[in-house]
Amino acid sequence: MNFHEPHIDYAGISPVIALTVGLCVVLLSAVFKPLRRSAPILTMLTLGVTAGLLIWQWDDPKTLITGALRLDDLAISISLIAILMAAFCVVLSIRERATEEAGSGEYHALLLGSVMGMVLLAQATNLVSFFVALEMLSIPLYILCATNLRREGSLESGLKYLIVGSIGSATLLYGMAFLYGGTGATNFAGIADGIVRNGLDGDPLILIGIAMAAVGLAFKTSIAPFHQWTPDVYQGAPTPITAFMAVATKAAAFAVFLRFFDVALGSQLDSWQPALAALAAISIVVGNVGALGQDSLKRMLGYSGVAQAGYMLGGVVVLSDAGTSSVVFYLAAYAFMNLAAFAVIVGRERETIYGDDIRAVRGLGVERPLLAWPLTISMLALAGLPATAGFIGKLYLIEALVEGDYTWLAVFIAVGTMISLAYYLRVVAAMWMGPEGESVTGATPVIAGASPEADPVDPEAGRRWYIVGPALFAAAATVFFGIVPQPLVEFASHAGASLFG
Amino acid sequence: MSATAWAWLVLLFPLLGSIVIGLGYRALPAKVAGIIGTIAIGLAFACGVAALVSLLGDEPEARHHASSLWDYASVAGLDIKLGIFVDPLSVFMVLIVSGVSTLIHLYSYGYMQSDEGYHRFFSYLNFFVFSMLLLVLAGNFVLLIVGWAFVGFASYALISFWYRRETATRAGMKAFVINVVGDIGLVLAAFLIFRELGTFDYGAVFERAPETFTTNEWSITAICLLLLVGAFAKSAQLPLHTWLPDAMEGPTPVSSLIHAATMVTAGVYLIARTHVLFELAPTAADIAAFVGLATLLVAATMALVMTDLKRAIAYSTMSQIGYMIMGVSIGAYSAGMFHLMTHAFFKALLFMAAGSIIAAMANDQNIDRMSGFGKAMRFTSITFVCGALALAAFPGTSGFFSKDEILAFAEARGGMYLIFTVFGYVGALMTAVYSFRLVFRVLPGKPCKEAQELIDTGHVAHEAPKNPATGEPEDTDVGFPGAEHHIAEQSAPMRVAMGVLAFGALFAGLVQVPGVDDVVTKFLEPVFAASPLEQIHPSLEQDYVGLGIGGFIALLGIGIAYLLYVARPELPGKLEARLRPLHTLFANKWYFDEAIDFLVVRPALAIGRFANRVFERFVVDGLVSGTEGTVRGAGGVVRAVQNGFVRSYALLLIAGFAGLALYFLLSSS
Amino acid sequence: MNTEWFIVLSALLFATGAMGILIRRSPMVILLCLELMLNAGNLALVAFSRMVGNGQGQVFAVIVMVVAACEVVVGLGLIVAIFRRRIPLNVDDLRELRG
Amino acid sequence: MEEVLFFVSALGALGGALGVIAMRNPFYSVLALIVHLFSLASLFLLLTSAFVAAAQVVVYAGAVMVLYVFVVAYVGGGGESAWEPIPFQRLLAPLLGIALFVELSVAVLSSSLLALGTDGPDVRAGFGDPAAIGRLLLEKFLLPFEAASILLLIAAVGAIVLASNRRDGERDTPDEPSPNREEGVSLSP
Amino acid sequence: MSSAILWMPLAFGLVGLFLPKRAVGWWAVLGAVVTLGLAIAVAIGFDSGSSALQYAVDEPWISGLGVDYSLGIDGLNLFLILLTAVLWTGGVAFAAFREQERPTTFYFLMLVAETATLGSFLAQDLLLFVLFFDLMLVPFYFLFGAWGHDRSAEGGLTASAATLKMIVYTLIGSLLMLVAAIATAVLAADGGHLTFSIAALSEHGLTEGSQRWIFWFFAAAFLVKMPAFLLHGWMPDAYRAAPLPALAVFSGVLAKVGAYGFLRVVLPLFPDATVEFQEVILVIALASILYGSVMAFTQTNVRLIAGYSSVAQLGFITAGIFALSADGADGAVLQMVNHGLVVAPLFVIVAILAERTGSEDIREMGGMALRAPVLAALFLIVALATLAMPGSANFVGEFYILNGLFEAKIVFACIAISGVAMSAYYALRLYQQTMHNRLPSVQNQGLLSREIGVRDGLVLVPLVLCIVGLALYPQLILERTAPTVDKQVAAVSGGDSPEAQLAKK
Repeated sequence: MNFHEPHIDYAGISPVIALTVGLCVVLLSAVFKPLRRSAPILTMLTLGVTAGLLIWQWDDPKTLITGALRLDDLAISISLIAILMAAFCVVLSIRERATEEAGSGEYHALLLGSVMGMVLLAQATNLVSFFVALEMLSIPLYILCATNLRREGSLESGLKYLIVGSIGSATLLYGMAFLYGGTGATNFAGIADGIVRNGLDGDPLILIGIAMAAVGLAFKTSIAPFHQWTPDVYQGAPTPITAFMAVATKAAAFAVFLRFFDVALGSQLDSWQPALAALAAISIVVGNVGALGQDSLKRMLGYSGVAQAGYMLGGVVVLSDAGTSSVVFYLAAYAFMNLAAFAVIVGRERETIYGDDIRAVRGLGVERPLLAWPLTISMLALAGLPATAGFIGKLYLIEALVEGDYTWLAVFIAVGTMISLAYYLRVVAAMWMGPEGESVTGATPVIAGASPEADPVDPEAGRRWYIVGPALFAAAATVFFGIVPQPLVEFASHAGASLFG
Repeated sequence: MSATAWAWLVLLFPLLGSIVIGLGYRALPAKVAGIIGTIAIGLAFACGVAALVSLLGDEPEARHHASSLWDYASVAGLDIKLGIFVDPLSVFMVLIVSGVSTLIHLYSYGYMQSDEGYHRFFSYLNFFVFSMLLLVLAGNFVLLIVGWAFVGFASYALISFWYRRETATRAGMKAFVINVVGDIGLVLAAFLIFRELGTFDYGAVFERAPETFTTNEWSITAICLLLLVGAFAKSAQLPLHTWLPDAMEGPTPVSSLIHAATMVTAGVYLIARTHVLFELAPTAADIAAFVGLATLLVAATMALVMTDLKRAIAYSTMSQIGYMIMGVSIGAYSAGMFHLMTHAFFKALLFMAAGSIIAAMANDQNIDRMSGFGKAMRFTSITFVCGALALAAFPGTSGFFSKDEILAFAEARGGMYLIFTVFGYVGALMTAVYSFRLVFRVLPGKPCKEAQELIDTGHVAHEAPKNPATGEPEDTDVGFPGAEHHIAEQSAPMRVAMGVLAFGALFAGLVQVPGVDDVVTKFLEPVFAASPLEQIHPSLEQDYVGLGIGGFIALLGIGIAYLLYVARPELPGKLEARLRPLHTLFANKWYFDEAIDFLVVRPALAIGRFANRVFERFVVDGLVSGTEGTVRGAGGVVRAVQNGFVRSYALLLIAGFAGLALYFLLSSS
Repeated sequence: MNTEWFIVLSALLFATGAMGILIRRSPMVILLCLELMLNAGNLALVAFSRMVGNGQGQVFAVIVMVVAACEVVVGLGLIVAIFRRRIPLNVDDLRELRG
Repeated sequence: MEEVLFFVSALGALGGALGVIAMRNPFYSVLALIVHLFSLASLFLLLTSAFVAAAQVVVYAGAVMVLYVFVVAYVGGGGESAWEPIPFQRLLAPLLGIALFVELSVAVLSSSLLALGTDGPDVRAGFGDPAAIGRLLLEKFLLPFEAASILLLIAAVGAIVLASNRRDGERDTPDEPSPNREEGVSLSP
Repeated sequence: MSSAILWMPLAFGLVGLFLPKRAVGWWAVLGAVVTLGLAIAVAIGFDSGSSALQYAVDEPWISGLGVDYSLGIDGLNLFLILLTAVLWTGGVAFAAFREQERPTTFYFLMLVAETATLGSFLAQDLLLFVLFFDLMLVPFYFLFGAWGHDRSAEGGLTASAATLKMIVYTLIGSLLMLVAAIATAVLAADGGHLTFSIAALSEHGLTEGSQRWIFWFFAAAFLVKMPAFLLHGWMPDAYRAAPLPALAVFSGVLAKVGAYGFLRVVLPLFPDATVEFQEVILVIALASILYGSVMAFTQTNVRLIAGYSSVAQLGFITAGIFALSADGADGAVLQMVNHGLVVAPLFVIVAILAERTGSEDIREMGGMALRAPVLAALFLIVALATLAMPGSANFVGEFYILNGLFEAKIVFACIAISGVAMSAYYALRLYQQTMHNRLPSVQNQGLLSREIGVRDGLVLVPLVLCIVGLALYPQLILERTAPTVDKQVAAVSGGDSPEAQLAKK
């Protein structure tokens, strides 16, 4: 048997290697008692190194390991977003109940695993690595969602996510099987030629394959009607994890969405474009109306996430340089906006007995201005009001849509945004305009405060650096990129160019 | 100094006076304010005279000057300058206005003494004079409108001068709104003029009008009718007259100045000023004349039955203005202006005298309660009689000549215009009757309580004044004459004012006696020289026949009045009983108020209520809540589907996939 | 033997698995149904791999097996955890999160 | 011959699948799945992919199913109540199942891809044998292969996190046995 | 210079965040005054007669998206900027004379609002305009919501509910406008270099078809902001909730941005659509005039009287713009300034009255002139200006508007003018009910009738002086605005200048 070992560009896969090493180290740290405390630091270190290596690879696209991966600016930018979220997740996880439940080492190891899945997914150019990466992204999340073992909600969210998620990936797999069958290739480029070679343009086999792949990805990006896990899982999971997956999962999934549908299925544009546009419209509507009147902030953000995914899908639909860039930009902006919000929620969860209920932020403007401002800014940004990154993001998307002759979808975005004001501003009102009378740490609320599920209250949580710091940073970034968006636009346009340039 | 320079000064002094008094309402002592006010107007009159002189200085046909200070608002082709137009007509008006005003200021100086709102009063009064002068001197239609509105406002402010009287404030509002209607008429007229002639400037307009318009073409007719709307509203002609009687709520000097002598005659001036246009639209002119005639008669009938002294005089004012409108509309310009002048004198006088009496009656204006003031207030009653004589056109008085000149002109013009002569005389008869009705009811006979007191003590101490309309007590601190009220008769300034006017009322007519002299006509000649109607001149015979008839009618009327109210006092009651329906009609002012209330006010309020109660709530808010409801409903559906069963999530997911797959299958080739 | 036969069979299995998830309430059985769906995918992969005559599909299938195993492990772990919390093992009872 | 084998194992696979979803008791479902897996393995053999078949038997029937049996034995296989709380679920589930099947088969049968109608090209010997798969794994699919291994590691960690009882040990053995416990005991061989 | 004006308030606001509570109010006043000073300097240095942009700034901002940071001043916005500066000075000062809760935030928001408003006037880049247009709302959302009055007791809405209604309602328009703006730029560029510069966009026009829908998207935004008839649903609640200093500037300036937008954006960019839909907009404007007036004289709440009266006024302004004749538009611009100058003091007076009576219902007021002659006099002037008394600049504005309308669409003019009569009624009614007549009740007479203090005088008198000054010399504004305005209109009316229009006569 003659065996040609594949050429491996170690520089190219260095980020993945770094993650792997880090993962193992963190895992070991869990075993040796003295190292227990160090897991977060090690994780941050790993993430930092990975980020550094990724930035080192910036603007130097290359295909790795016999076409399994492609490391280009799109992949890098998405990976960076994921890593950013992970880093903040680590910070927010300090003193988090879930970390203690799961054990700091394991917890962070799983987090790193998920990040690794995202990094790979963002680079995947081959069905197999695509599938594996997707699973490597999801499985740790299934676990992490459930890590707050005392809370029934946490377990529930884990199981729900696992079941529905597995259906999603099974569907995706089946779709991949069809595409492979149709084209006899597993790497994206090969699929593209195969379609042409076998004259399968618009062939049912391929189209069903596309449909199934679309379902799988739509599920991960929580596009309606495949979104239903989102609110439940967001609400049930430990808040830092929610913060992490809210953005990172979307980011990675959108990356592969763009790459797969552009490189592999670009030729079938006419058949899938309208379908995806319709999906986008549906999830804009569903997400926005669903979020109305939600009392749980995390749940509300879950629904709003559905809507936001709808907006971003618009950028995928038009399948253009501008579209891709706008998606990346929006993801980056979305990262900051969400981060600010979740940081505040974490803080309030720990210092009040209301959990993530909207009552927890009532009168925040007076009580904790340093938390109130970030949450306010993030809400306004999510609502797409000017002078925030959210506005520029919408602007970018809408511009891409109009250029791609999808103005009606742009109008949908506008209408959706209007509806969204109702629930975003409800939070703002609760913070600033709420009746001053009732104090937040008042009588025990209706929700099971005294039950064993209740996490201990830390009345100072709202002042801790690891809460206020991230919140302020994210809010500042949101405003900064709202006023000086140029750098972020550059960043995003690189990503776009890497796919189309 | 040129005539225009003087004219600017004429405008300046009253304005200054008003501002100074207004700002110094705390600093200046009351008397000083009064003096300043009076002097300011006096100076205005002096400047007016100066302007007259300098105007007489130049050639008759060169006797019109325009002058402007600065561009008021002239872009995009509109040429609106802050400009005045001086010609005999405006100077004539200036003299009447400032002259009479001076006297009335003098009168007020005494009359308002015990009034708290002294400063306010004089400030307003000066402002009024300024506005009126602005009105007559304005050099273009826009400025005319400005002056027009200013006098309207001044009249509003002075009518509701005692602003805690609900009746007064309501009357003021009425006057103002009706006047605004008039303003709108003028504004539209101005638009139309600009649209046709491309300018607002008098000079340009009167130049271009003849070559632009053919006689009676719709646009010029429309212009004139719109101008008439303004004129009628201001001059209380039918049907826009209802505000004038109510305006009597204001202090008597106001009634005498604004609502008798000057402002209400603005309509007459307007028609005279724009006679060029009216001659191009004879139809409009005739309409104006007929309205004038109608007003003349209707008002006279009402004056016959009014028991409220001031209101009766107010109606007679309406009726006299009817004469003037009629006159200027049929082309008797100088005659109309002449009557305007004489009327200013005797009507102002009448009001002053009435004012004194009313003051003595503690603001009770009901003539049924008055009697015997002849003995009580000699001077007043003499002047009152003078005024009445002039009003009744007693031979030799000013009214005698001025009124008959109009009627004679109508006769001379002949044709259908004879109607005006005939009915004019009918009106004259009624005029004589009602004017002396007042005289005979108030002056002779056994003194009433107040009069008696007056004879005994020389002054009366009234109980706290009450609003005759509603009977509620006036609160004297807003400036209502207090309880301890010295009778006006004794203050010198008032006597002077009344004396001068009485003289004017009796002898002003002598300035143009047919065949003897015609000062006014001569003076106004240049203004109307161009007009073809100017050629019409009643022959001397016509004049004298007219005068004869007029004199006879006047005497007849006075006789009738004597018969009714002195010789056989029971007769009026009988007549009243005999002519009940007619009397009720007259006494209720021909139900004009009711009609307007029914046609305009109620519908407006009804619409308002509908808009408020129904439209706003159901349509406007419905728009909002409807959308909101739909969205929230959709939210409810979404949340219902989110039922927490993981299996139903799976179901939806697979269903979604099935749907998507179906779409793709159908779209596959 | 025609490839179509295999694919249709796999489709049938796939549908069966899906249906099972929809009607069964025990998390264990649901996991089994997931296995069915994945296996259906595997069958399709292998069949196609035979059809197009390259081994990639088979490799894919092998890796899918690994993935499936992982899912099963995690799923069972969750089930145990839930059992520990003394929550009845019935997915219909896990609906604290809804709305 | 081939046909017979196909139909037999197809029936086995299908029967197993139906068994999984039909059996009231999880324990039997597991057994049904094992049947299903074996028949799949034979189908794989028909498709000349020995390695996959072998992996199927070893990994699944060997490892995974054993795990299943343990867990079922631990938690006990509670039967399900026949009552369906979700409206229409009973109705829609089969319909959707059928819809899926129809759609997928239509896609395949109506495809213009000629190869579908064939058994595929006759391949040289050693197609799908461990060596071939191995080479592919180490050359073309090196990365997924490695990734899969890490994935396994992660899954293991996850299982520990979720199932381990090093914290709150008292929760390990519930003070009063949970209802479906005896059943589990009775079932465990 | 433009930039200086634009950012000055914000700068002061930011510094103010770090000042002690007592000082911050006066600091804010200082900021407003400095801005006013700059604005006046600009106005003095302004070269009247030229229709070109002056003090222009043009820097690329988001080159990737073709958005520039470009500001500029011309006849169209010069006086609106001045107005903004004046009113904010007044409003902030008025607030500074009173106790505010959470003053730091309050004044910060006030100044942010000023910057945003100035921005929307200064912006010469379509997207920048949209951005500021939306941004304006944010500070007012907080001001109204957090410092507003809860009317739920009186069967109204809570402050936050009212403001939510307002912001959602108004953003409906502006978000659609965002789409429309982008569409405009993209379609105009059509593949070429993408730019949002208004000047550049007006060069190459859009096709009739796209103009149609884009026009309506913009119109929606502007009409809601004004607000126009049927789109004013947010107004009553918001006006009742708002704190008066904020409301004064809000209704004084923000409403104008809508009208301004028509002149700045819609006319030059979508001329065909403008002509096509002229009647439709005119009908809406007319409806606003009549409906606003009718409502105004049936209301008894002073805020709402003022609110509906400005609906009517904005109706006039819109009508003037869509007369599509030079004089109409000139009048409209003049009227924008006038109305701002009138309505702001009106609300200040409302505040003063409310302080004396403890109520905002005219049925519970009256007779105040007795002890407060100065207040009465000032109020009288404001009231007369409100009803566009001839001799006031408001009259000149309406005169121009109606004259333009009269030439363009005579029927509309004749209907519109009836609004004038109604305005006379409601303005005077407001004045009389509060200042004249009897005192409604005995017990609170002393409270009722009190002269305004020197401090309020300091706020009110200058504003009234502005009114009087303009009344004497409206040309001041007209001659500076006319060149630009006529240019904007000429873009639609087929480029015949006013002279040419005049020549037709």
